[in-house]
Amino acid sequence: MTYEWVIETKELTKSYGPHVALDSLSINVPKGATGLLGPNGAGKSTFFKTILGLIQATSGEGKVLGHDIRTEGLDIRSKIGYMPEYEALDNDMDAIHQVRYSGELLGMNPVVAMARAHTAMEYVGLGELRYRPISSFSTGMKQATKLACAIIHDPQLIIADEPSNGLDATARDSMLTTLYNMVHSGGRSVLMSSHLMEDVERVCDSMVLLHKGKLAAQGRIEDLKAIDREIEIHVWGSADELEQAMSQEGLEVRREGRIMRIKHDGEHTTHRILKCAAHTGAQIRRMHEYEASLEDLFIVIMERFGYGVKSSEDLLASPAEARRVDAPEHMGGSGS
Amino acid sequence: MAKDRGETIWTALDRKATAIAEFTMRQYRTRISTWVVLGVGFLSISVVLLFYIDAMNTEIEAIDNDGDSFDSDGDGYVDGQEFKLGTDVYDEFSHPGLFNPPIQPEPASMYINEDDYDWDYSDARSVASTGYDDDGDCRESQLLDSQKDTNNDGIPCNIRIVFNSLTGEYQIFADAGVDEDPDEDRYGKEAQHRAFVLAIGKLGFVFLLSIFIPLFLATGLIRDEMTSGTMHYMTAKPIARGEIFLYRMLGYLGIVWPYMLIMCVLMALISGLLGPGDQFFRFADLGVWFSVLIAALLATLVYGMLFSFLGVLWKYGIILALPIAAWELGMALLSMSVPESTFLRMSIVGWSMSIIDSGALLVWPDMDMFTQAGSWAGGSNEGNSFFSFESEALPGHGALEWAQSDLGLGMGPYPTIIVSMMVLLAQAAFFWFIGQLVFKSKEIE
Amino acid sequence: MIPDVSQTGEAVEQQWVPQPKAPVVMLNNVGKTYGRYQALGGVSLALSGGVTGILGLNGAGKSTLFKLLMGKLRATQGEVRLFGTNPWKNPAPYARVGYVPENESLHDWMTAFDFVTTFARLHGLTRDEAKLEAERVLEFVGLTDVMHKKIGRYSKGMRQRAKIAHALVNDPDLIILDEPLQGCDPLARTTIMNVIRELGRMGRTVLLSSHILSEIERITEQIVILHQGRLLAIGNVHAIREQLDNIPHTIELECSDAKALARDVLSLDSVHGLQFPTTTKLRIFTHHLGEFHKHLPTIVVENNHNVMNINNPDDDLQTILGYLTGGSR
Amino acid sequence: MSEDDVPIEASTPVTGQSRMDAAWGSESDSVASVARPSTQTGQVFEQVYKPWDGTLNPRWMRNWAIFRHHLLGIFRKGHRPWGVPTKLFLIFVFIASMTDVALTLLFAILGEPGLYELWGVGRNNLYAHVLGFFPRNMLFYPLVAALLVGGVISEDRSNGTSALYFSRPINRFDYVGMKYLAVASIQALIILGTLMLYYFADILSMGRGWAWIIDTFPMFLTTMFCGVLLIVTYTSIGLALSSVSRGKFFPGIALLAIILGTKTLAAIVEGLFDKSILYLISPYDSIAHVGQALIGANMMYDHPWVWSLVSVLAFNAISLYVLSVRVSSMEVTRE
Repeated sequence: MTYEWVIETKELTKSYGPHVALDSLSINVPKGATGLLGPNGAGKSTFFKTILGLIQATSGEGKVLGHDIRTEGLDIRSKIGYMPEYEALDNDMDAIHQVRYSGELLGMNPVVAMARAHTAMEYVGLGELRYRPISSFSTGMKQATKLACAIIHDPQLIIADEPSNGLDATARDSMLTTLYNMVHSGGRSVLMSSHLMEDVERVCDSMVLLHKGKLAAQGRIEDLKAIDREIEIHVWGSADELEQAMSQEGLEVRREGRIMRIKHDGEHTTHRILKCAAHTGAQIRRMHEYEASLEDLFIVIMERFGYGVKSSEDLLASPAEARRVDAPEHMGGSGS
Repeated sequence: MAKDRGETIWTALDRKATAIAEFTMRQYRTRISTWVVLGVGFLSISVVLLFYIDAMNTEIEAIDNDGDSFDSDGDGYVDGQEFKLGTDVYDEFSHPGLFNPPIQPEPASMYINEDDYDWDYSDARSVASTGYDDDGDCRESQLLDSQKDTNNDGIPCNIRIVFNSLTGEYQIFADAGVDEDPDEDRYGKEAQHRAFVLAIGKLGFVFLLSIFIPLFLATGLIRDEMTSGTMHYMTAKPIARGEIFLYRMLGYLGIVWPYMLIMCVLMALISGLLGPGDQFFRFADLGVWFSVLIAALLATLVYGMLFSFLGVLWKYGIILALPIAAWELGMALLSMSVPESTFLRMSIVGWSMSIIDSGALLVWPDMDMFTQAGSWAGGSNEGNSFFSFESEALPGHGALEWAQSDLGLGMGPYPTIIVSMMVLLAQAAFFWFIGQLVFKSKEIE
Repeated sequence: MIPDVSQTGEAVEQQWVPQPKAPVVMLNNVGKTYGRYQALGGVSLALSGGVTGILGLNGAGKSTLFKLLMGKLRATQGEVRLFGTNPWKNPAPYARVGYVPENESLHDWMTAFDFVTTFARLHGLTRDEAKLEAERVLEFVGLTDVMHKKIGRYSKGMRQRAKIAHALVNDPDLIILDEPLQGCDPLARTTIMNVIRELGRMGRTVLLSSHILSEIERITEQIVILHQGRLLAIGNVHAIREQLDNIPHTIELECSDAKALARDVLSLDSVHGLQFPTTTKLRIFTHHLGEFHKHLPTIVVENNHNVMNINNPDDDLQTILGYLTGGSR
Repeated sequence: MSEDDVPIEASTPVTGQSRMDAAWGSESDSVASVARPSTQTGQVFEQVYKPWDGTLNPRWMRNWAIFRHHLLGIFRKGHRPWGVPTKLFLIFVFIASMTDVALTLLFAILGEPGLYELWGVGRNNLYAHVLGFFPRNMLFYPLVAALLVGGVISEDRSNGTSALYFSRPINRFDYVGMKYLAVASIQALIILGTLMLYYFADILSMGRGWAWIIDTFPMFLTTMFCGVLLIVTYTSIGLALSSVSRGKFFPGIALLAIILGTKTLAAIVEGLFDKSILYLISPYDSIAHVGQALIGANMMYDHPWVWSLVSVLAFNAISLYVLSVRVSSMEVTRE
């Protein structure tokens, strides 16, 4: 079957009573890796379930790998591998059997399923751990097992819901590498959702941004990054003085801890920064042109939708403050 | 805002206590399973109630216990009339129609239930003589005084009752023709009513409701929170774990006790209105219902503590609870048949049931006598009746015998109630104590 | 009151008074084993004030550490002290502690407002006080508009914030956050990070664990690194890096004329190696990072070089963690 | 900073101690101590993508996999992990159900015809093997059913595995249907398996002839049928309960409460008012009544047995209806 888009929806709507989870989404997902982004509750999981044919869309239509989501749910589910968001493993089983069983559920016979389970476990990097019970696994291993379940039949399309959630650096690395390899050496398509924009940037070429069930942005990641240029510096020591000095220099500074961002202002910006640093004796550990990351993009887009990043000054001004009088000396002092 | 909180330990304690108790009650209220369990409990009791209502509205068929409604000689006069008037019962040619003036035959129905049941006094041990010959076949017959006093107690036409302190039973010696044909309907309804109150109190409230409701509601009281991980929030507050256990229990009681109260009041109202008797409402029964209520409240408390403790003890605490429930079922049956068994001291249900038995004994002090009278059934059961018919005990007697049991502690009703309540409270305290000990030493993952 | 049966020695005072000089958190040679598996072994640590990030891979013992502090677990060896009190024996110090557990389960059936109010009352507040406090903290975490909705309908970030709100309700001196940023979208994450920084600035002691290294870096530099239950490093992230000076640090500069810059830089004592990956790139090896960085801006400015980029590939948490843990899982 | 001189007591035995500064802006005096890793191991991890181009089997194979997963879990590792208490109890019940087999064999060997007649295959003994109340239907079979159904539907939601499994080409009704069959099969192994053993042990030990077999075989088949009825009814009720609840234990307890509670209730009514009609609400008694009628054992109830049959059918119909409604609206996500 030939198809232009891996996933294609038209005016896809799903509502639960008065609550609209997906609001006439028209999305085209190309081959390759695509990131699905959105704040919590944007409808990412609902979208996944709808295109898997697990829940019926209220209206609209969609096609996955050329199959209609309303009528050909079984065909779609035979051809895709879905990696759920939450824990989705039976903790009392051994990893290899869990993977094998999920292969058998696809219609593999037990022998083939076992062989493929070994391959898949090997591929996700759990080769020597495969006979261990899942309950002894760390989060990273569990995620990898879920991925192994999803890829046991070498599907055309892998749908991964938050694959890197809760993983530490190493595990995240190997998870993302695996997904990346699926796309680049396996030639498969990946649709992944994530909160960590860095992850999406690492694996995906294009992205879809959802917000409250509506499509907020869609396209190639490169194209979507068009935000003011800034220079980011990591400062150590005398940060306050440096900030002051730069402001006096006429530079626009945003500060986040020891990381500062200076608005690009002509060719000599870096030079002026360094001059201030030389002046104040601050150490600039890092200085580079700041590429707008998806995270910023995200925040910018979200701000347009009426969200704001909340800052908080009000905790101290509360009646609870009075209770702190009986705090030990070394606790009570300082503060803002 | 200078806090005037923490004035005393008790106010702070009270705040925490109500907070957790309220929290627990809300938690129960939001769960459908709570309502299902309580609803099913209500339905099951109601089903038995329906049968009770039906029984109360059905006339019990009158039986001629002494058989004097027959016309043995076929002369048109039933035996009772012939006997009363002194003609020969077996002689066709001797009947009151030959009297001058001739007496008309009376209908047979007059000689069924003709001798009402009237042992209306409470303590059989102080009064040894009772009974009244309503139909007059003893009083008015032309027998000699010595013939009227077949039980040889010097009083004609009465019933002599002897309490046998060895067997704990009553022996009944009736003069011929006294209370020989009691009113089945009257006795049966009263007996069924009492049996119903006792059975529903003991098996319905104390066994069925008080075991299954805590089994569903209390086992997970602490354990569910521990498995789901929400216990972390509570244990991270400045509150001892023993307190958490106790206050969660309070919340559980806040749901279960009002439920039991409502059920008891409902049953008391309905059975009081429908029950037999001359009054509009059987006010005296409220005493029994009160004892049922006390027993049920204490039983739910103890079982709640026990099951909750089992839940804390082991992840599969409910598996431990099942054998205990089976043991309690055995004890419940044992307590109804052998109330003085020592095994009952090691159960919860045995103590609770003795509260109800004591309550029943206080409200119905004639219980023993009443049971005995039903078994005696106008003498027909012992074969010493005038006509010696092979007959059964009165209707309702079997049910009453089944539902009623003596006090097993060898004490009077009041001491039994007090001792049982103390024991139950002590059991609850004990389970709470080891429960909180175990909870305290549990590591929460 | 409730008998504290497991107590040894003197009775626990009702009016708990923290020991004035004791550090907020103190662990002395604390170990925790589950059968043969050691979750934590011989950790000693004292903290007061400020934000501290507890770093470690999954299973390094971060949550175990927190659970020991919160009296959920009993230490198999060593002493745990919270405000000078053993938390396993006495829950009184929790009056000053806010704890945000790692697990996601919450009381889904109640509203955030009720949730926070209920748990505020466990601190001994009256109903009205608790309501006031709840409104305040919910406002603080930005849940005011949804606080009367069931928690079950919340998204992950909102749930996380509800948890934080419940922990802040007693205005604690010590706040323990176990993976607070996990599963939150960028907006929620930024908000929560602001909250944590704010608390740190107010002089509260904040302990937070995370494995998203770049985020810890944005909140604090004070870190504790745990690995396989052992305390691997503690202190300022840069200071830690500096102590590891047997490996040269690498600094990458991007400038218009690398060779010229190299000549000027060479005069610094701290430089002990140079490399030119491309003509505009200069890679400098040094043992004394601070020393070098102190002088670098002056040299650049004085000699009028045009430096576009300074990169310090070794100086981030990820590298340190990788280095300390030997790159193994 | 004024806090800098806040003393940490001298006696405080702290090795890796440090005074932590506020979040950032930390200046000069950072202290740190570092422990070295004892070993440095590297790991080279190369991923080789291995495509697979097999064909997937159709529906019946998938269903077979589900059935197999649940059934084989009783016997070996690698399939559905039934709890250890469950397995132990199954073994116990299996052995306990064979008391009559053992006694038959024993008396056949001893050659005591009188005792043998007491325990050998006969109408009442066949009935008692499957439908006797104490201990089989009070302590054994309902508990087996309760342990098996507890969590069998709800586990997928509580583990979250439903999200994984339902993303496979599986129809929900097939999935639940196969679970139903598997649970029923395990019970059949115990109840019907021991029944067959009993019957064949009798044939073998006594050297029965064809005439006897022809004589008793219809009775045996009827008993088998009654056993199936029992299993199906318990399983239907149990799975319906399992589908409406989230917990692992609720369905089991509720099943026991239904089976034993209704029986107790009916017994109260019988004791008080001498009416057996309420036994219609007790699943066990209804089945037992039908069994008594079909097998021809002593009738213990006053009402006509057809009513009990209707009651059994109603129990099954209601339970299956609830089950199918719940299955069709089953959430795929974790709760």
